[in-house]
Amino acid sequence: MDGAEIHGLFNYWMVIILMMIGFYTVVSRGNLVKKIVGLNIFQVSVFLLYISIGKVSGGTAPILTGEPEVFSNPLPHVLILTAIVVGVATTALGLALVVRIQNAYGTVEEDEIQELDDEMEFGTGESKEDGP
Amino acid sequence: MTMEFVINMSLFVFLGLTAFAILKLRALFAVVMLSSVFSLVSAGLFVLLDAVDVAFTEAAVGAGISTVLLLVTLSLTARREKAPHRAHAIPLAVVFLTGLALVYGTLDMPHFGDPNAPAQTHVAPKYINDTEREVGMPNIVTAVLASYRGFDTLGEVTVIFTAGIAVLLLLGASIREPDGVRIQTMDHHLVLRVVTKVLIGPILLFALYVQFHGDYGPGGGFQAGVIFAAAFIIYALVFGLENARRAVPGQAVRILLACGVLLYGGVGLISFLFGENYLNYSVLGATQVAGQHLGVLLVEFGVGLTVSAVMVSTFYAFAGQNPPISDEDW
Amino acid sequence: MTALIVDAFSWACLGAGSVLVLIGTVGLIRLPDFYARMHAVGITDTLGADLILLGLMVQAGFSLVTIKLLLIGAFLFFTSPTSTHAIANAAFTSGLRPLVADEETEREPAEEKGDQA
Amino acid sequence: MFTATMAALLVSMVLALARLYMGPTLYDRVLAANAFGTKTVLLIGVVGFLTGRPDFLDISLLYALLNFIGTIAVLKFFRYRTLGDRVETDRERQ
Repeated sequence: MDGAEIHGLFNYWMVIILMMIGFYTVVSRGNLVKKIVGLNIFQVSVFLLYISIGKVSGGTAPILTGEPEVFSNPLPHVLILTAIVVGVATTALGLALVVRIQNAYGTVEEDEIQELDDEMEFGTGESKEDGP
Repeated sequence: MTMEFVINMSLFVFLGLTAFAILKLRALFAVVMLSSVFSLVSAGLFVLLDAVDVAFTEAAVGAGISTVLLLVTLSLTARREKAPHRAHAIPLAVVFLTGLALVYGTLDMPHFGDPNAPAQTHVAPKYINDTEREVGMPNIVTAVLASYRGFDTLGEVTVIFTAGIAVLLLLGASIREPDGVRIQTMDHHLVLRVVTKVLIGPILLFALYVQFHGDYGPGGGFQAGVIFAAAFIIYALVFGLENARRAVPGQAVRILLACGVLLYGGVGLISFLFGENYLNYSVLGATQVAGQHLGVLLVEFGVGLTVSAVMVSTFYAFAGQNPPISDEDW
Repeated sequence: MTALIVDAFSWACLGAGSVLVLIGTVGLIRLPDFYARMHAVGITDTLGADLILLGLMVQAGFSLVTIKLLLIGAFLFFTSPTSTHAIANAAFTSGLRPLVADEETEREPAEEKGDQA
Repeated sequence: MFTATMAALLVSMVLALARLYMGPTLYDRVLAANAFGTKTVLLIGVVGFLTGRPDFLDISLLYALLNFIGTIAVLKFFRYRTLGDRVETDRERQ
């Protein structure tokens, strides 16, 4: 592995690190708000991957100046631009669900919600043993 | 090691540090602040990677809307995350293995900035070379967004529309009037009231500039919609939700929500009726370029309407919830 | 000759602005309590930012870029002190008190500020 | 010289990030986030000059305009515990 390789792949590796931090936040944390923030980190890492792929060295932003220049690839920009706004709309949807869960359960911790659910479905652990 | 690469590297390291801090901290308020910083840094990175339109969108979204939404949620739920009490080994192992597999995958990828990478050689040169002749606007991103890939964007706008409707369904579009007296909040914050009053005009003006200048520079309907919404949200924050609802009634916002998507679809339908493909704007004007210009303008306006209406009605729905009264001190 | 003077002026502005911004954030790390930190970063940042923008403006010459930089400077000039004020106000009304050396001198300024809030 | 300014900005961003992580009070975090925002406005401006296309200052302009929304939201959140209107019920007034 030489310098050029590290130089050329650095962005992708950082994207993967970010992606994994976001992923870990989602799977290991119980708080639903934190999970949504983790999901956002994951999402931004995907955005950065696309934009990094679209970059051409020596290129410039794809807005014509009238002079012949090297431009970076405009297609990832289009995809990600819309994805950001869609992302904030879906984040709002997720947060709305969190608010409804808070209203219904009184908590936003996953474990406690799970317990309450079990209780509702099977009754509590003791009462099940006491039952007929 | 050019200067650009050094900046690129430092910004990526910032992002990593911020993400790690978000993972570690349990005070959710700090998490919200860090996530706003995360968005700031990523916008800087987008500028550096030549994606000015993307940076613009990230700036518009990250500078206000997402922070405000997260804070509202915190005010309605808990402010501290409880300590996790489960095994960390399995998630850590899964994440580590996935990461390794992905890193292995990158080893075959074309290097960063390679002009001969497959991504750069297929459809991108067509967009770059033909936009001027076919669509006739300097900003290639806007041309691709609204014209070449207009169908795709219509789908995205529909997704945003649907998400907005879903939020309204979940949280209640019409807010129940709570029994009690509304207290005029922020009444004595004279400095804030004056500065906000001074700034709202420029913000709206800037949103209009972004909306209609999108053909020539970074900007367009998505960004402008978010900026418009930010102006109304800041008004609602400082002068009260009640007053904001009087200025822009929730009913009107919900009508605009649908109007934007309908305008977009309608423009497509008109070109359809002229005997062209759906969303081919060339028939709308005397020449192809004039038709494209008109079509892109109308479509971007529709996008702007829907996006701003979704953001404003989402904020209304969230802020209209009554927070549980707790004496919890922090 | 004129170009040299213009360049020198712009470099001086950029340099001074950078130094101010740095000093401000060093203060943000080093100073002992919240109000002192706010004092450091709130004041130097406004001047430092405007100096950097002035330096860029001189570099850009007279064009649309200059006008945009001017607008950025103007808006920062409004919003940055306002946010500092808002944070200070929020901190003070929620009961955070400045760290002071002497008990006697603490009372008066604290109460005076409380009346305004 | 742009390089030197850029370096100064990056260093101060690191310092602001450190304060944001350390706290200790919530207000320290808000202050640090705010300072970070100002640095980003400048950074995006300087990047434009460094890469030779300074016509993308709209992004900085947007941040300069909107960055204090977050601060206001935080202020309101702390004082009134809500971002909507505070409603005083009969029970509370007694």
